[in-house]
Amino acid sequence: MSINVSLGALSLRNPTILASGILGTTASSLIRVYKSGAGAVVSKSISINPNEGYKTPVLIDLGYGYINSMGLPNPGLDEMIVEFKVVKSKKVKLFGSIFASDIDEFKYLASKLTDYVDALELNLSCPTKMGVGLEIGKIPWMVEETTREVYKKSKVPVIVKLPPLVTLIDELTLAAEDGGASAVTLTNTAKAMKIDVFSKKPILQGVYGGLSGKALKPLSLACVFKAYEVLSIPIIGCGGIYSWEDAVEYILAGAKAIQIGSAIVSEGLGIFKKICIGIKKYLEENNIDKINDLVGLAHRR
Amino acid sequence: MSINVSLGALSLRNPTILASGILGTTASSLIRVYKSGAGAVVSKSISINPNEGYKTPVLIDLGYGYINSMGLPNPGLDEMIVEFKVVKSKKVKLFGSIFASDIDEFKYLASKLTDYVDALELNLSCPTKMGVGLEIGKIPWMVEETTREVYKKSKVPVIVKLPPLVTLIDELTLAAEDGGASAVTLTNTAKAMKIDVFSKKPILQGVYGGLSGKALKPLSLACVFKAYEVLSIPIIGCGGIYSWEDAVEYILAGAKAIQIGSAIVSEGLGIFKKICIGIKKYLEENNIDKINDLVGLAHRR
Amino acid sequence: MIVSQKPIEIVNILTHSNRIKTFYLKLKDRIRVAPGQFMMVWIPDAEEIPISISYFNGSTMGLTIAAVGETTRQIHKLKIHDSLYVRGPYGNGFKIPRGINKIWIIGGGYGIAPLLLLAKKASSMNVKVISFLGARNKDELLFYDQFKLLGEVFASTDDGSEGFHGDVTTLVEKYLSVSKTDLMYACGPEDMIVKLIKLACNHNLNLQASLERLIKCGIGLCGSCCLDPLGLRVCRDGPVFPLKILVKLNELGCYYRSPSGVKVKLSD
Amino acid sequence: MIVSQKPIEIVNILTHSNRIKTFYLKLKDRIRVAPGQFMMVWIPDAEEIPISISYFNGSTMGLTIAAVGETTRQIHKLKIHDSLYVRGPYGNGFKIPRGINKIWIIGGGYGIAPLLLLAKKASSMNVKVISFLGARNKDELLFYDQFKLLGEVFASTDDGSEGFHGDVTTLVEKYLSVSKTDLMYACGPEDMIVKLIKLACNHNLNLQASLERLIKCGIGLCGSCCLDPLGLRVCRDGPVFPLKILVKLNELGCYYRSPSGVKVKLSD
Ligand SMILES: Cc1cc2nc3c(=O)[nH]c(=O)nc-3n(C[C@H](O)[C@H](O)[C@H](O)COP(=O)(O)OP(=O)(O)OC[C@H]3O[C@@H](n4cnc5c(N)ncnc54)[C@H](O)[C@@H]3O)c2cc1C
Ligand SMILES: Cc1cc2nc3c(=O)[nH]c(=O)nc-3n(C[C@H](O)[C@H](O)[C@H](O)COP(=O)(O)OP(=O)(O)OC[C@H]3O[C@@H](n4cnc5c(N)ncnc54)[C@H](O)[C@@H]3O)c2cc1C
Ligand SMILES: Cc1cc2nc3c(=O)[nH]c(=O)nc-3n(C[C@H](O)[C@H](O)[C@H](O)COP(=O)(O)O)c2cc1C
Ligand SMILES: Cc1cc2nc3c(=O)[nH]c(=O)nc-3n(C[C@H](O)[C@H](O)[C@H](O)COP(=O)(O)O)c2cc1C
Ligand code: FES
Ligand code: FES
Repeated sequence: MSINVSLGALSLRNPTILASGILGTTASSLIRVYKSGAGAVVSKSISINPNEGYKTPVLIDLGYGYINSMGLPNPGLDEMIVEFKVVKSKKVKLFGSIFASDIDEFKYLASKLTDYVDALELNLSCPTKMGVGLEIGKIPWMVEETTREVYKKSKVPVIVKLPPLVTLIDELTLAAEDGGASAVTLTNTAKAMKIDVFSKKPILQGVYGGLSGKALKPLSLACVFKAYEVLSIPIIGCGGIYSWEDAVEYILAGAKAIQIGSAIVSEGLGIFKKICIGIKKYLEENNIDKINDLVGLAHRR
Repeated sequence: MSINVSLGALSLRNPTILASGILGTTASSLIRVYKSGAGAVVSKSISINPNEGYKTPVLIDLGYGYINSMGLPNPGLDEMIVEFKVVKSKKVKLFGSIFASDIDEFKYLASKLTDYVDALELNLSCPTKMGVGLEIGKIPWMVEETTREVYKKSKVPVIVKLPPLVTLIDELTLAAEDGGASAVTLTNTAKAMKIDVFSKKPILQGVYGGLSGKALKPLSLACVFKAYEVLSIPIIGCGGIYSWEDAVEYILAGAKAIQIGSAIVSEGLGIFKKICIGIKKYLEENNIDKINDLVGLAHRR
Repeated sequence: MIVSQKPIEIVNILTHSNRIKTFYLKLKDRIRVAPGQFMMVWIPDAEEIPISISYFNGSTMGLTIAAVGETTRQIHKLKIHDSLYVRGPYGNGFKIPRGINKIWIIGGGYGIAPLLLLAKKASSMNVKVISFLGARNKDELLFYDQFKLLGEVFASTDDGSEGFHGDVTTLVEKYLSVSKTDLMYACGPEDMIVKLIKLACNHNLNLQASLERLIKCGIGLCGSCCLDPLGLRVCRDGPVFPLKILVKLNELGCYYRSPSGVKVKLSD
Repeated sequence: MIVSQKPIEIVNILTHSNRIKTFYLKLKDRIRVAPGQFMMVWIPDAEEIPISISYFNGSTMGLTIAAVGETTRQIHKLKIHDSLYVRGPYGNGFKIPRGINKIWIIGGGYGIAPLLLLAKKASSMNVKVISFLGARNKDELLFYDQFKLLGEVFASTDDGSEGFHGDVTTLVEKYLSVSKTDLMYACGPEDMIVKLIKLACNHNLNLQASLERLIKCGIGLCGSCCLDPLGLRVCRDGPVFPLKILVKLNELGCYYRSPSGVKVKLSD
């Protein structure tokens, strides 16, 4: 029973992937997560120049999920390349996530990073920064154009990460496909907020944050299910995956691989291995040979 | 200390309202909820003809919210008018919620119901039925046109209920305002789903359902906050309100009144009174005279 | 409380008749059950339906199900080691007030099933239990022997195959001429309940009765099980109601609501 | 565990010096605290920062805070009955292995504060505690008298106003020529920790030390507190690390990461 999967030209030892922005700024952290069992790791989203992100508080724990407004902190392209070289020297399957405020920046980032990563993930869906995330990711033609320009500059597969806009997700994912994406990651966090009734102010300095974790799962899963009906390229599911059951739900909905973020808090870094074991057992019990045969089964009528 | 509020021409004895579809098909149930303390009650969404809705299971309890696919069951216009007459005979503040598959139907419903209700609420946001909810509510011009036509037929204020599409909510609410809405209700449930890994099928017969309760709150609150920055008409907050703190968060974000649905399960029908008491105490402790002075305070910088 | 639909293994099946079976489930979650509460029961490709709990010992739960339609017939096809999806328990359950010495338990059809847990509880509280069980035939006098272990039992069958040949309410009425009780508990067809309400009023007896209406959500949210004229919910405020409420429920015996909410007349 | 930012009333404030205060909070939630764990502390319009727990009795929590920058200065302006927003406790805390008889506790500056809980716990386990406390001046020898009640205390101050005039590590080094210990526990400035690691290696002693790095999320999610070359998180895998880990942390004493993740050299 093997649980390796291929996403187009990319092949992974297993379908569990560390989601972007989770423990992903330093080489040592990315290597640690890969060693703990992930099939691949995605870096923190990178910009050309260093970015401090928002001031704390940047995280609200709701008990059933998190709202974060990290604001995409990262040390910038040059420093990240230094880290990536270390990561690649350890034969880690690495996706480089990038964000930018215009297409030229995206092109520049792609052309610089393409030599150091196994795939590029375009973050077109960050709900906290103006003009660099959702502002692109909610408009199909912008998704398509951005994807296409990055695709032209990239020697490695391009993955497009989109927001959990269930009602628009078919158009958005088709736009990514048309632009040349090898896969889509569904989804990033949902735009959300919380207000402190005592000070009468939003808690997060950036006002809005991104909802992740358990609360996000029903939305992201619906996105995967809906996108699977129109797409030809593979889908990577992401949002509130805490257990093998959650992972299998995404696979049945149409995902070929899955990303894990928030669950690391409660489940620890052992989650990658635990989910792989659970999926293996499930495949065995259901007499299914490989993950591929499970993908999208929930669409049968 | 009074906590009555006015939504344009409508005045309510308090800002708590029973959300549509919650216990709202029969006169006796609506009267009971009003007597238990709600400032107003919204009926189940009504169509011209009787509608059975989806077969069970129609509800998934996530522990931190619900996914429902009732599918808008209702006994149809004529039967509902019979019930509404009973409700109005008890001097209950009643909003009639309506849904339809085209503008002519909406116009017909509005013209027939306008004599029996204190306001009409247009449900342009049901995530489970094709062609009657989200399909309109995600497109600004359709929201505007539908609102305008209903507005023309209605003698009572028209409230437009929209989906939790945070990224589009400013355009959608402005469209409702331009169409003649007296208020907007933000928000309905979010399109969501769950798959049973054992049978490998979506649990809900309608595949998709609507996410409500705690998990919805961060999204709905962000909608209210964002819409408040562009709107002139009042906002009614809705989504995951379980306590007076939740209610105050919505008011600080910009809501003048709030609707309660899912919380009835865990908090019981006493929730309307409990929230009113909490808001009163909060106003006192903060030396604020009336709810109006609290509306939108979280926008101060 | 099991909040969400999840499959639970069937460890035993008791076949009472060709129409009624009891399914025993082994629960992993620790839950508490009051007599009269119900579970929402589902299997994929069928509907989710309310079924009262007829047995519970802390880890094994019994659900006694009459095959009356599509879903219940599907469930009847299940074998040991298959699974039922359940969530619950929901509803309020029967109450045994302090100071009660003697109760009558009146069950009709599969309505007998949930009363067994009640009889056991009353018995354990040293309350004297007299049971009146009515069914189509001897086989459907559910848990007949178990009721006998807990006190005196009077049976009635439609076909006369056991006990009184006729209606269980007639049996109760007859017995009323020789004895009295502190409190009657009833579960069964609506016309039986309606007759018992009248009987209780006429003889100045107290009564708790379990009612049925269309249950969709099971948790008091959707309103499909509301009763006129008080707007009470069978799934949440019930299924068990005391006499002082029962007498006010003017829709009882007259009509119920269809899945759309349209009133449907009860022909009788 | 208090999961989300929420205001907790300050019931007492202890002013140690013009730079350091201890704030006592009355908690309503029941939580458990291990010595060495920290809270994320916030007040509106300022930042949320990690602060170790210096006192805990089940319902009252003490947080000892040095005013070193914008947020800590804001917090210092608070009065009794004002509130601090806290979430936590987070991190792993110090471990007292079985069979340990004698420990040395070495604190520098506000790093003394979290060690008081540790000294109390060790003492209650009949472990002999010897404390080495270093501070700028006598006033900042935090909880000096309380440490004395728990065992022998050696003090050092930068200005010589109490005890040894100089560095606390020098004090420890001197004492090492006359005595030994099973285990050293340390909290304080990074250069102090680095010196103690060397000392521990040279004298074949064991050591647990609490480290500081930029904490943003506090729960092991964002990666801003990761240490090279193992990718360990101060907020989750730490803040306390054992010697066998400490010796591998080649960034210690050399650099830390800025809010963007850029390496910043530690000049020393
Ligand atoms: C609180 C409560 C407890 C119950 N306990 C038991 C029990 O212990 N054992 C048992 O055999 N039956 C019990 N029932 C009845 C049982 O739920 C119905 O027999 C079952 O739903 C019929 O499903 P079906 O698809 O097989 O039949 P259908 O073909 O759907 O219908 C057969 C009959 O059942 C009624 N019914 C259908 N669906 C529902 C529903 N969701 N809620 C209520 N009535 C419905 C219909 O109106 C019809 O009269 C209980 C009902 C309620 C409300
Ligand atoms: C696990 C841990 C426990 C701590 N316990 C205590 C304690 O018990 N008492 C105490 O007084 N201080 C403690 N600190 C240090 C305290 O968090 C910083 O002094 C505080 O964050 C400074 O905030 P500021 O805005 O006042 O200063 P700033 O002006 O922001 O900075 C002053 C200094 O603090 C550092 N700093 C700023 N923000 C953080 C942050 N989020 N995490 C780590 N360092 C930061 C800066 O790099 C700078 O060197 C602890 C730190 C950590 C990591
Ligand atoms: C603290 C934090 C930081 C994140 N940073 C990024 C980021 O830099 N780039 C990105 O594409 N997504 C980022 N995300 C989104 C995650 O990659 C993921 O899409 C989302 O959290 C949903 O998955 P989860 O529910 O498993 O956490 C971040 C999420 C969190 C919680
Ligand atoms: C069981 C159920 C039925 C609902 N039916 C309707 C409906 O008929 N019309 C409508 O506009 N909204 C309907 N809703 C949405 C609610 O009115 C409300 O907008 C939503 O549940 C969010 O609020 P809550 O989190 O307080 O439940 C329904 C929600 C639930 C849970
Ligand atoms: S079944 Fe939904 S309220 Fe009773
Ligand atoms: S502060 Fe976020 S991982 Fe440690």
